[in-house]
Amino acid sequence: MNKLISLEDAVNLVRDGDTVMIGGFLAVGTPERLIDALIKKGAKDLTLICNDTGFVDRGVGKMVVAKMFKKIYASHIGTNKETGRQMLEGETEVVLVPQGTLIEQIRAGGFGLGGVLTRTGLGTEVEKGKQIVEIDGEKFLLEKPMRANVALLFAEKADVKGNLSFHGATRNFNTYMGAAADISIVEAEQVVQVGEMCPDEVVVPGVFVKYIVDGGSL
Amino acid sequence: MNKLISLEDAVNLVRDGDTVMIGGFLAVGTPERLIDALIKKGAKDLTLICNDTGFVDRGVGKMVVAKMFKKIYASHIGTNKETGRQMLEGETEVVLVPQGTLIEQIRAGGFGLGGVLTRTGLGTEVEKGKQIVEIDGEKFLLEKPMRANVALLFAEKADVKGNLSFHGATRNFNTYMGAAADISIVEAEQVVQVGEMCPDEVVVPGVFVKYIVDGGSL
Amino acid sequence: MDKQQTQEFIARRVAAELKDGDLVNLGIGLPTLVANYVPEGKEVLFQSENGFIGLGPAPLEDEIDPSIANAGGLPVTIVPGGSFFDSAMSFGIIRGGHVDTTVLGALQVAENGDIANYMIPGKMVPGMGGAMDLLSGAKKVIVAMEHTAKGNPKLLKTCTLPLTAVRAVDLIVTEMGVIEVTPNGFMLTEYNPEYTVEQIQAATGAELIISPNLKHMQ
Amino acid sequence: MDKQQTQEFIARRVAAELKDGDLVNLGIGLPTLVANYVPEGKEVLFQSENGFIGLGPAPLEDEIDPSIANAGGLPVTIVPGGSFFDSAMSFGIIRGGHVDTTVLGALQVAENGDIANYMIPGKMVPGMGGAMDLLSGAKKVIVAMEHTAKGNPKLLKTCTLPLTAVRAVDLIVTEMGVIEVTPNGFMLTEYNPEYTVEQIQAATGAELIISPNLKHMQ
Repeated sequence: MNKLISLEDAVNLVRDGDTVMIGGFLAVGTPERLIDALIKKGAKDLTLICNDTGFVDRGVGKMVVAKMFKKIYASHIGTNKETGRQMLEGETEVVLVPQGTLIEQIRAGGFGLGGVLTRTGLGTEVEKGKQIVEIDGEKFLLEKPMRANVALLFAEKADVKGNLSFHGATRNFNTYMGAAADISIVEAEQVVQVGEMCPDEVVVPGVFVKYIVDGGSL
Repeated sequence: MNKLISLEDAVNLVRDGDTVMIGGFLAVGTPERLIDALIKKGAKDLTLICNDTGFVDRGVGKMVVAKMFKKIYASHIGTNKETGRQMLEGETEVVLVPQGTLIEQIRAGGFGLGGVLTRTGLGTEVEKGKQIVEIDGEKFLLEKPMRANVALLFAEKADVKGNLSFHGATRNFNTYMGAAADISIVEAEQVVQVGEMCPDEVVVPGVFVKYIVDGGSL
Repeated sequence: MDKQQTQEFIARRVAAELKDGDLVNLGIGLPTLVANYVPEGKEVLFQSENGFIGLGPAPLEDEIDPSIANAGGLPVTIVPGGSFFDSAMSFGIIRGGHVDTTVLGALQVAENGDIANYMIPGKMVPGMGGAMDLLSGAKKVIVAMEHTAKGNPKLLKTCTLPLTAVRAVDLIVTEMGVIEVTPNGFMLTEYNPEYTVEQIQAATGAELIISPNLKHMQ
Repeated sequence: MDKQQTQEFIARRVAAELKDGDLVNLGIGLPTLVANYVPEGKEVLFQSENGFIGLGPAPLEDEIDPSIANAGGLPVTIVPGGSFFDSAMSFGIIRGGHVDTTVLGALQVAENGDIANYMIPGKMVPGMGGAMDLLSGAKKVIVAMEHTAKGNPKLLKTCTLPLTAVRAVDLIVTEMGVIEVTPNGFMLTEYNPEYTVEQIQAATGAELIISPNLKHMQ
């Protein structure tokens, strides 16, 4: 099972209307080559799940500028004025989610949990329309699991079985999105052969990675 | 902030009646030296939270033989006949918890979540007396967060700031118990100075570790 | 067939169910033998729920690493391409539906897929370990067991022992045959020609639907 | 004081609140300046919620590592003894109460501790990022801000803007004084002698309780 595929084959797995999770935090740890190729290929009416919408010229923000999203779930859109414009003018629906809630919702989606019980957002606009569960007299907001059709992820290093390791602050949402998506595609800076990655060093086991694009070969 | 303490000072932090979490899975990744010292010091009426009760002569099982527990939460006690005997004869209360639920309850306790929503245990004895939450028409069992007064943990390597790394299958419950305990004490096979552990290599950040016992120096 | 031959016969037939690329979790006892019969050319990865993917064979005496043990506490090895992780990740893999197949033993299986395999009231209770999680989370659940216990049927209309999970079992492989759990009950799809269908029905505590494509069990 | 001096004055006073060994998370803008004024001899670790502990100063131009950025996306460094992790761990640290102090800006703070700092209806909405999680999870919440906005009070009886969190703020530091949020409302504990208490009250939209130990702000 060699999981390596070409950039072109990778982005052809994204179909119009899909929900896509994309790793990265303000374009750090974002799969830029996958994003560029997906913009080139074109895809529309996507729903995005991502920490933020990056910048107009960097990260997932380039896809916002290309008007590929009909709906966006993110914790922060302030660094990309185009997202704000599309939101205010009703072109794109934007759902703002607290960052810690968002990552737990993705983990819950990937790990088979029924939801996330959190204090975050209680008493704010975030709780509107959501179930509140009382546990031993304390109230918690129930946030539902999130899943996607495709996850586009970044890693510093992958072996051909899809085991991943990271450098610096690039892990962010990349570690759990693969578990929560039907198809996960990782753009790795470096791809090594089986046995060349120490099992102690693996941060994300290959079971969560379906395809790998070798960023170093591009 | 140097977190190194002696074995003796470490076990003196455990008081009669405390709830203690202890890392390890069938005595792999168990802090054996902390356990031996705690048995020597003596402590009674403890409540144990641990994956299993090890063996009569290895791991946390030695504490079962020393009759230190009034109550035990574990997923498996079959490898330690003394636990079964104490349970059947009413000497010790044993609560059996599905393994995946147990680790999530500990994580929830350490990460400020209100509980765990899971399918595991539905329709079995495990669900008795517990709240069931319906989410989009599907039922989930609500399992409550777990916390402890003290966590006794194992790591392969620690720096003096408490950052931890592991080898092999020793991570098991050691990675989250520190977050869920008021006081966490790690027995590390090897202790290194600040800056000698690469930040990418850290599995458990030092914020979850209050004290370190240098196993290599004992 | 003596007991060992019976177990090998069952394990071999279970192994034929595994598909190339599958992630598989084997319970202790008979299911462990399945690893010995993975057909040539199929690449199957085994998960050890105590914390790794890539469970390999037992090490030579002088190659034992005490940090690498299976979920039964016995020394094992990890294959190239494997990865170590903690219990939260391990059970995220299990509960999130990322294990393709789990093979477990059973005390009783009901015709609706209910399974009892962790306790007999009044007897020593080993605990459910990870079984409840595996049963609720794995994509496919195969029960590998002898058809009867001391002559008494283990395939029943309803379980009389405390359940480990509800409607969880997909397939049962015994020394007598292969039985699918269908919406209408047990369906015998293959039988061991050492027995007649009548003998198999007589050893079963619920009505067997005979598959129109009934075959000899290999 | 000009704007820069005002901000430095506030940041310096906030820094005096930090204790040796604290883990601290600083919001963007003014709060970021607090890192410059940690008193000699106190060891304070800063968390960057995008994925590490040990946030260090900006790198020299030729030392920039694009994988190491702060939560605002700017290049930074990691100090020796730091660690990288993913967003789930980062917000586990935050929501589990492991951050001793968070310092955030605000648009409005109410006398019961309610805070509004993430949106003005009808304007560009940047999103809450990690603010709601920090407010619900950090042990101590300090608001660092200018006392008024264009002459209008920001300390109010009740917030009029959408809340970021309910009853979350512990302490407010402005260029005019230090205000504790008590069960009875705002208590002025220190004041900047450039202002009279009457002037501070006039710039505040709720009644100030004057501490019996009222001191000059340093």
